[in-house]
Amino acid sequence: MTSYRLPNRGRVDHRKSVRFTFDGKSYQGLAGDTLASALLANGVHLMGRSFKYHRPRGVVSAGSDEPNALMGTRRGPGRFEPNTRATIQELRAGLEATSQNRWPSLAFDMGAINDNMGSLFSAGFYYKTFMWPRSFWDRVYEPIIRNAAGLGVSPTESDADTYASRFHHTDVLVVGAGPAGLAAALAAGRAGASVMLVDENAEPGGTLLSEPSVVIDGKPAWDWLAQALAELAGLPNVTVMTRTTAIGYYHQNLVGLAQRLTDHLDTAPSDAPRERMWKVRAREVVLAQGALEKPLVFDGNDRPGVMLAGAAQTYLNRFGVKVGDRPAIVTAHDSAWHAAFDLADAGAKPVAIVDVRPAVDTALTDRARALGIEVLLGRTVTGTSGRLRVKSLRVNRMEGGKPGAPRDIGCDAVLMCGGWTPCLHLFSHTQSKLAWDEALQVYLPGKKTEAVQIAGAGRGLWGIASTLEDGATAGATAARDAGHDATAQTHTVTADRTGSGVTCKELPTDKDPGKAKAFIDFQNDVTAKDIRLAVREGMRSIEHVKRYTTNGMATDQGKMSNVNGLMIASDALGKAPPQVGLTTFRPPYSPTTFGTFAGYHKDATFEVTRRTPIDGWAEANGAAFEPVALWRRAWYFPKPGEDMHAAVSRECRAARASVGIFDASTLGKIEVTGRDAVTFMERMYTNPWAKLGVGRCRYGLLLGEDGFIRDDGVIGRLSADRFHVTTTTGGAARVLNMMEDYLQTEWPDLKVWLTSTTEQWATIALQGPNARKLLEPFVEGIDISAEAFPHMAVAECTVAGFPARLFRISFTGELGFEVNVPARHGLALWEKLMAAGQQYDICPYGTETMHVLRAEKGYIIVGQDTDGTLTPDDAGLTWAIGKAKRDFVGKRSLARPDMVAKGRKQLVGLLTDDPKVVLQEGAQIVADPSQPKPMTMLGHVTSSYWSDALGRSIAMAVVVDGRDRDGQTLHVPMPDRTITAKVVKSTVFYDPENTRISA
Amino acid sequence: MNAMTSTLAAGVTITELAPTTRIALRLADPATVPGLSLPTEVGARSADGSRTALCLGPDEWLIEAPEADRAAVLATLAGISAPHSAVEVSDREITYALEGPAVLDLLATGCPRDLARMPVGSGARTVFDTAQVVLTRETDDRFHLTVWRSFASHVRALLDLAQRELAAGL
Amino acid sequence: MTHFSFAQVVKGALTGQKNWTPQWPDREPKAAYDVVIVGAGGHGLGAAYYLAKEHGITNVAVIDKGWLGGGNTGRNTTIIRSNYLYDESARLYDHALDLWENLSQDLNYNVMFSKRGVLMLAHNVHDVQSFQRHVHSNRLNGVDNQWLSAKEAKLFCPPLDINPNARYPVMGAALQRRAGTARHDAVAWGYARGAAARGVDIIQNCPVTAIRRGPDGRVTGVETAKGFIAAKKVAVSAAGHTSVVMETAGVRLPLESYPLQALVSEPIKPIFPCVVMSNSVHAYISQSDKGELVIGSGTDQYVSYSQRGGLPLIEHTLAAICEIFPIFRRMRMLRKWGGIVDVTPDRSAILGKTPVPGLYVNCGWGTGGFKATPGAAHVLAHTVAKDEPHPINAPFTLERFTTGRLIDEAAAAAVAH
Amino acid sequence: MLLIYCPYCEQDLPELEFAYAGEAHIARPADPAALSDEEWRDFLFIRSNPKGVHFERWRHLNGCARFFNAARETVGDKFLATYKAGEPRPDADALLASPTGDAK
Ligand SMILES: Cc1cc2nc3c(=O)[nH]c(=O)nc-3n(C[C@H](O)[C@H](O)[C@H](O)COP(=O)(O)OP(=O)(O)OC[C@H]3O[C@@H](n4cnc5c(N)ncnc54)[C@H](O)[C@@H]3O)c2cc1C
Ligand SMILES: NC(=O)c1ccc[n+]([C@@H]2O[C@H](COP(=O)([O-])OP(=O)(O)OC[C@H]3O[C@@H](n4cnc5c(N)ncnc54)[C@H](O)[C@@H]3O)[C@@H](O)[C@H]2O)c1
Ligand SMILES: Cc1cc2nc3c(=O)[nH]c(=O)nc-3n(C[C@H](O)[C@H](O)[C@H](O)COP(=O)(O)O)c2cc1C
Ligand SMILES: [Zn+2]
Repeated sequence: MTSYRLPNRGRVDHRKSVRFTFDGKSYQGLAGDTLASALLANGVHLMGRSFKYHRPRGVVSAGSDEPNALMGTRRGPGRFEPNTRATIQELRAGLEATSQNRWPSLAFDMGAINDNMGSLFSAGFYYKTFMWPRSFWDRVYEPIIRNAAGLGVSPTESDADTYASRFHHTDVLVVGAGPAGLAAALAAGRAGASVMLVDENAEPGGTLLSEPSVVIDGKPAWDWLAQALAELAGLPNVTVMTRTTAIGYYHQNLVGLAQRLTDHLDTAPSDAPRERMWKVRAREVVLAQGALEKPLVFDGNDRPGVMLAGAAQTYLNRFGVKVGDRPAIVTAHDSAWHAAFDLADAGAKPVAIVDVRPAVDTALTDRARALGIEVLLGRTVTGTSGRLRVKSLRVNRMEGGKPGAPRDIGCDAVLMCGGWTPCLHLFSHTQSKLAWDEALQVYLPGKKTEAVQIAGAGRGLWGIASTLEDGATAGATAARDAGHDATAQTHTVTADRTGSGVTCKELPTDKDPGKAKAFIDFQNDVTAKDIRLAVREGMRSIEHVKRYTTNGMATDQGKMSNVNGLMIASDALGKAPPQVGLTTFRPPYSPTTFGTFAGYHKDATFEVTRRTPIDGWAEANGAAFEPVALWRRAWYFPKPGEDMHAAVSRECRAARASVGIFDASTLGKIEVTGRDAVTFMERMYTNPWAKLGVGRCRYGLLLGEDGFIRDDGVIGRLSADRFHVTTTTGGAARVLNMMEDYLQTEWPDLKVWLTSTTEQWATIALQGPNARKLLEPFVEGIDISAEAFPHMAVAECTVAGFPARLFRISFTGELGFEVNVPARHGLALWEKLMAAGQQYDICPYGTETMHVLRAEKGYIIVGQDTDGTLTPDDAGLTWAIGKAKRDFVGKRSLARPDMVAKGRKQLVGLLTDDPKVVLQEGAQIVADPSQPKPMTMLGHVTSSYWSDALGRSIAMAVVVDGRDRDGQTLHVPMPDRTITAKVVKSTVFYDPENTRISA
Repeated sequence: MNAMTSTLAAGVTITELAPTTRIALRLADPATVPGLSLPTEVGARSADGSRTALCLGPDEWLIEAPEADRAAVLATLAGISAPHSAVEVSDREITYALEGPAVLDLLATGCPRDLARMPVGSGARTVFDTAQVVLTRETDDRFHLTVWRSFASHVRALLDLAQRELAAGL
Repeated sequence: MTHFSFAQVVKGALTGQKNWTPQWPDREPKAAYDVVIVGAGGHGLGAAYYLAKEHGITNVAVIDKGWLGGGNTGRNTTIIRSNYLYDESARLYDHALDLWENLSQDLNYNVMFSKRGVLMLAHNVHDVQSFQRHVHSNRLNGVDNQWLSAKEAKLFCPPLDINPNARYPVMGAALQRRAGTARHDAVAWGYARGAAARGVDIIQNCPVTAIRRGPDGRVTGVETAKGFIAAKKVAVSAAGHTSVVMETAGVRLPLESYPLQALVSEPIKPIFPCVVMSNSVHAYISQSDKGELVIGSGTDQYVSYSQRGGLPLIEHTLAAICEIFPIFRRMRMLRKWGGIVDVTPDRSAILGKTPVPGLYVNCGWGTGGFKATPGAAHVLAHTVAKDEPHPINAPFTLERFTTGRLIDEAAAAAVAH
Repeated sequence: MLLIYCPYCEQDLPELEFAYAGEAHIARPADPAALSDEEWRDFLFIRSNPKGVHFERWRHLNGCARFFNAARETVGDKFLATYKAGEPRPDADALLASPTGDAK
């Protein structure tokens, strides 16, 4: 195969060749190539197939706006990704690339049959059909539509790479390292501002990389560039990052940057992340994103070999690749003329420059003629030929506003330029306004909402001189606004290429416009006639046009198609472009890997897993764990061969028979201290607190202001002005926040403070008839006999030599203690108690056993037996409300009409007629199981267990007017059978006299 | 051509510090406390010998002292006559010392604050990843990070990841 | 209106697509209407359609401040399901689901309702209890929903990671097979076309600036950018902006508006067969008929009318997606956007009469009202036509916030202990 | 991610340190029992939800832990002012008119 590489040209390393494969075939490129430039150097233009019509497509651009040259890329297991833009992907040794959306091969694709039926698949066709017969939609049509969808194929393995993220703060962030961005960074950097300069490309320079002939400050462009970069590198306050895309511009100058770290490397260092997300907060932002070149819209503008003129210039000057030997140029802007000249200088033979304008600068025409290039002004283009590569161009003279006779011009590439669009994507993310410039026929930045400057081609400037000056001014202004004394430097530029152009809709044609395939959105196969059809069908908003045709919705997000779509839509609508408007730009500027957003949040560090001080012991002793809020808690401790049921039964028996030990450290703890602590507690909780003696505990119930139960827990009074409040595990943070809210904003006069002590204490519960016997020898400083330390007592003392807060409380119905010791001693205490407990056959139990034991006693679990719709009365907790209290949080809501009405669901016990049957939690309860659906449901089972102690199943349920139904038989219809059960008013199934607890 | 000029440099050491005495002190008016100089600006820290008081909020200080001084500190605080709250939280949290030239980069992997602007000798409550932490700047390139015990292993795992990433040099 | 059919599509192909006419005419407002509907989202347009079709009321205008369907109808992740817990919700959403099933034929517009199934993942014991409660309640309410083990869930959705050691292991899932997705824009367009064909005026780019009331308190019409438009009845269905519009009629609502974000990936060949929701991990994902992964994110924490949203939420959402579907980590995000959702204190809609005679409201759908579109529109039309609620929307009153009879699906899925 | 000026810390700090806490200046009635059901509903649920200047509460949760108030414009999400709890509500029109628009 002939090589299109030009020796000694470009910035690639001609001595370092790199092997890669495309569709299994091996090729050679050079270090510094992109996948696209390397393929072009090998004469390969056909790089992809379009989305809908499967048309053969070649590369169009040299940047992130590429719609066609999308490929699957792979480097070993776990490292495949679809839709990689060949124009951005740098070559690396061994890179494997595969073409997409074709079968069986890129050159011969069965899907291309769609192309012949293209006129059936016009915009919006699927809304109009596939509706009959009705049943065919699910079984036939939709599966076909879905199968046709998509470009590349999904990865199928877990990603082998890691991702990183970083916050950063800077005075000035400059996006884009073209001449404007470089000048801005120099101005701000020299002033001493901290500067971050980023560019999406592999190297900084922007347009300068494609324009080596310009002379800046007396130096050839590339020498000037090297010098500018060296100066920036020498400034400690300046950071330059390449391969870094500013993806989104968020509130108050927060800019997200996606930095690609390893995809270009032959081998990545171990531990190096593949990509990093930077979250940069800048005082000032300078956007120097440049301008995007527009294609021209004409029949056959999508054949492989037809590409943007600026891209061809980039391939030539930056990569040393000639995109063709006999290119034809079609343009509406001066810039493409220079591309032609550069190609001619490099030895190509441009066959013609076709300009839609009737007249252009004579300097251009003179030069063209001098180079032997035919000049055709005031022409239109009406077609191309060639199946997998363009062969000729059909050009017509315009006569009286109409295309005249056609002429075919043979060529091996077509370089088109429809003018340039200032790149204002990031600016638009800030909800800043764009303003239509009538003279330039482009959108320019309008009213801004952030501390931002736009510089260079992004502001419609053309020519390196004006761009440099503009950049320097923007950089200096930004530095000054960030508090630095800055002045804009000046630059002198010679051999500058200034120019201008016109903005077009689709080019006039002499063919049936209904048949022409003049593409606007290449990837999504949107043509000019699709836009016109959408308008004909009443899509009068550009947003409707976009959604009806999918114009601009492809992976380039309209970088190439938005403005052409707008021009055609505005023509069809008979409105001026600014009356039609652009669709909204949204992040990310270029498609960005999910992993980059996820950053470190993966696997073990996906989210915090909170562990108690005793967690390690539980793990070593075979515990099964369950996640509860952010914690992991020991669920049960299976012995070899035991399932959950067997383990839980054994644990329950042990606690009831002798003594069980339980890690309760996750319970929330809040220390409420200060002169007005009692007043505060009175206002927060439903219960009365004033008369609670020091050294005593009480069950506390907390409501939301809407009257529904939010949390509960045992609260101990340590002294007149100090309470040890416990909360549910999941509720701890919420309750503390709620308390702080009331304290700080409603009652700032109260002298009370709240301190979270959840993690200060490890909490170990000992429950069972032998609990005191086990604990007593360890306790110093107090007498824990039944008389001296009764149920609901609390005291500070020493346990096993550790300072402790000892509670006599029970969530099991057994004699019980909860020992709080400073967290660092939790494990030691646990181990001592375990050792000493051997004589009582001590048994560690987990949350499941805790749940069974408490259910036997009818104690509720907030969040399981209550669900955010239950009042204290619904839950049978009226006793917990201080009758004499004038007010507490939620009290007023309890008096609302529907809170006191009949028909509320109340918590009751439920005993199945067959004691062996354990109801399913969540099962629904009805009075009449034979009624038709929808059935009238009375409530549901909230807690249900096999009770070893009772030798039968037990359950709690919320049931409409449940307490009035004491003794009633109700039904629980399951898919396979209906279970009957009796309501018992009391939920206390075990030891209702509380003899065990007060032992 | 790879223009990646940045202040990144490898090398941060992460050390878990031995327990100290920590008290969460709350009171309305710091002037009412004899024997303790309490700074009034949020983030400021004062030192009395081996005891330090870091102002975390307008009415909140974190008092730190060596283990051996625990009783003495508690006694001092018990002597405050104005309404106040002193709660020991020595065991609530774990402190890591992070030290090295790249310490700011290390912290920037999880902390959204501009820590370059944090003066040596001051501190703040902030976040690292999703965990609330207290950071103090001990020297230019040494920070102490204090985090609730159950969050510590998560924070530590992230710090270790970041440390390896810094060492990889990209 | 051109009747849509395969024959017409063929005709279009043969005639250079000359046979098509506007799907709805662009109208200037008349001086007066029997009914003005504020908000041309799916709900408002649908209500106009059903007013015309089922109640014979055709002197109707639907007025939108922007382009029709440009609100949340045009920016949602299109999850459609009806497996709600409470009877009131189940009736409403199942009514909608019944209408979804025949909507394309009814409208002669293919809205691509796709019954691909919605899988809701349980990640802890509490989720399991909660979803079982839903499954049982749904079954007795005649609403399709079933419980799957983790293995069964994986069979249904192969990309799912069911590694039991994951931070959020999949402990099972609730599957509604009848549930799925639809082509959101087509819903707005189909209703607009159907309503317009029956005489309804659709007026775009015309913000309603105030609701006017007569001396007797009754509505008299709306003030708009195009002048006053008289109306005997006014229905406000303006989603995130409802409270702003209603305030002008002196009606204050229990609503707060938040930005909610969503995103799509680059398009890929079909790999994801259903919809997956994980409330515990905050991940909502399906694959569109065009091939993108459509992913729902969360609401920002603060009240806002900017259709933007912050970066941290997207980071969290994509971390969650990658955690459950590690194969997608190398996929790329193509675009993210925001919508403004109006949220009530009990997370259920307000749909019915207001204290102002002749004024009706449909709002408070929060993050989940797309699925209700046909159902809500249908009963709203009934309410407006008859000046009394349909039995299905009767519980969704404004009064419930006074009396305490909330319909709180979120509270019912209470947080773990 | 917003940047929020904490009136207690006297610094601009990242949103990740803060928790939003709903509309400001809705004082809990001194005697709820004296309120009608409608008045109580208004306190519980009715919010102004303006498209414009919103007075709202934030808590510097991962910082000084204080609740404070803010005036924020809800279309552009720009803070116009933040002020300590208990301080009077500033005048919205004056804030909007202020030249910088981001007075602390
Ligand atoms: C990101 C995102 C994801 C979602 N995902 C889902 C999902 O998966 N499933 C689901 O069921 N729901 C989802 N929802 C919610 C769903 O989109 C909405 O509940 C639903 O679409 C609301 O429809 P609507 O017709 O009421 O409102 P909209 O479509 O918002 O219509 C309201 C219309 O009122 C107009 N309007 C407002 N003010 C005025 C005025 N003053 N004058 C005139 N016109 C006015 C607006 O311009 C708008 O067009 C999601 C929402 C968002 C934002
Ligand atoms: N072929 C031509 O003749 C031609 C074409 C274009 C520009 N120009 C000239 O060059 C000047 C342009 O200079 P300039 O500095 O304004 O633009 P530029 O195009 O030289 O530089 C813009 C840089 O910004 C980068 N960029 C864009 N978006 C980015 C993002 N989101 N994140 C990171 N990087 C991003 C691009 O990769 C590019 O390197 C014009 O004034 C014009 O005279 C000439
Ligand atoms: C289900 C769904 C799928 C979408 N698919 C795409 C897509 O493939 N490409 C695209 O650019 N946008 C897609 N969008 C996003 C829209 O382009 C747009 O962002 C969204 O409708 C919000 O409008 P706005 O961004 O113009 O404000 C999709 C939106 C939805 C709701
Ligand atoms: Zn603060």
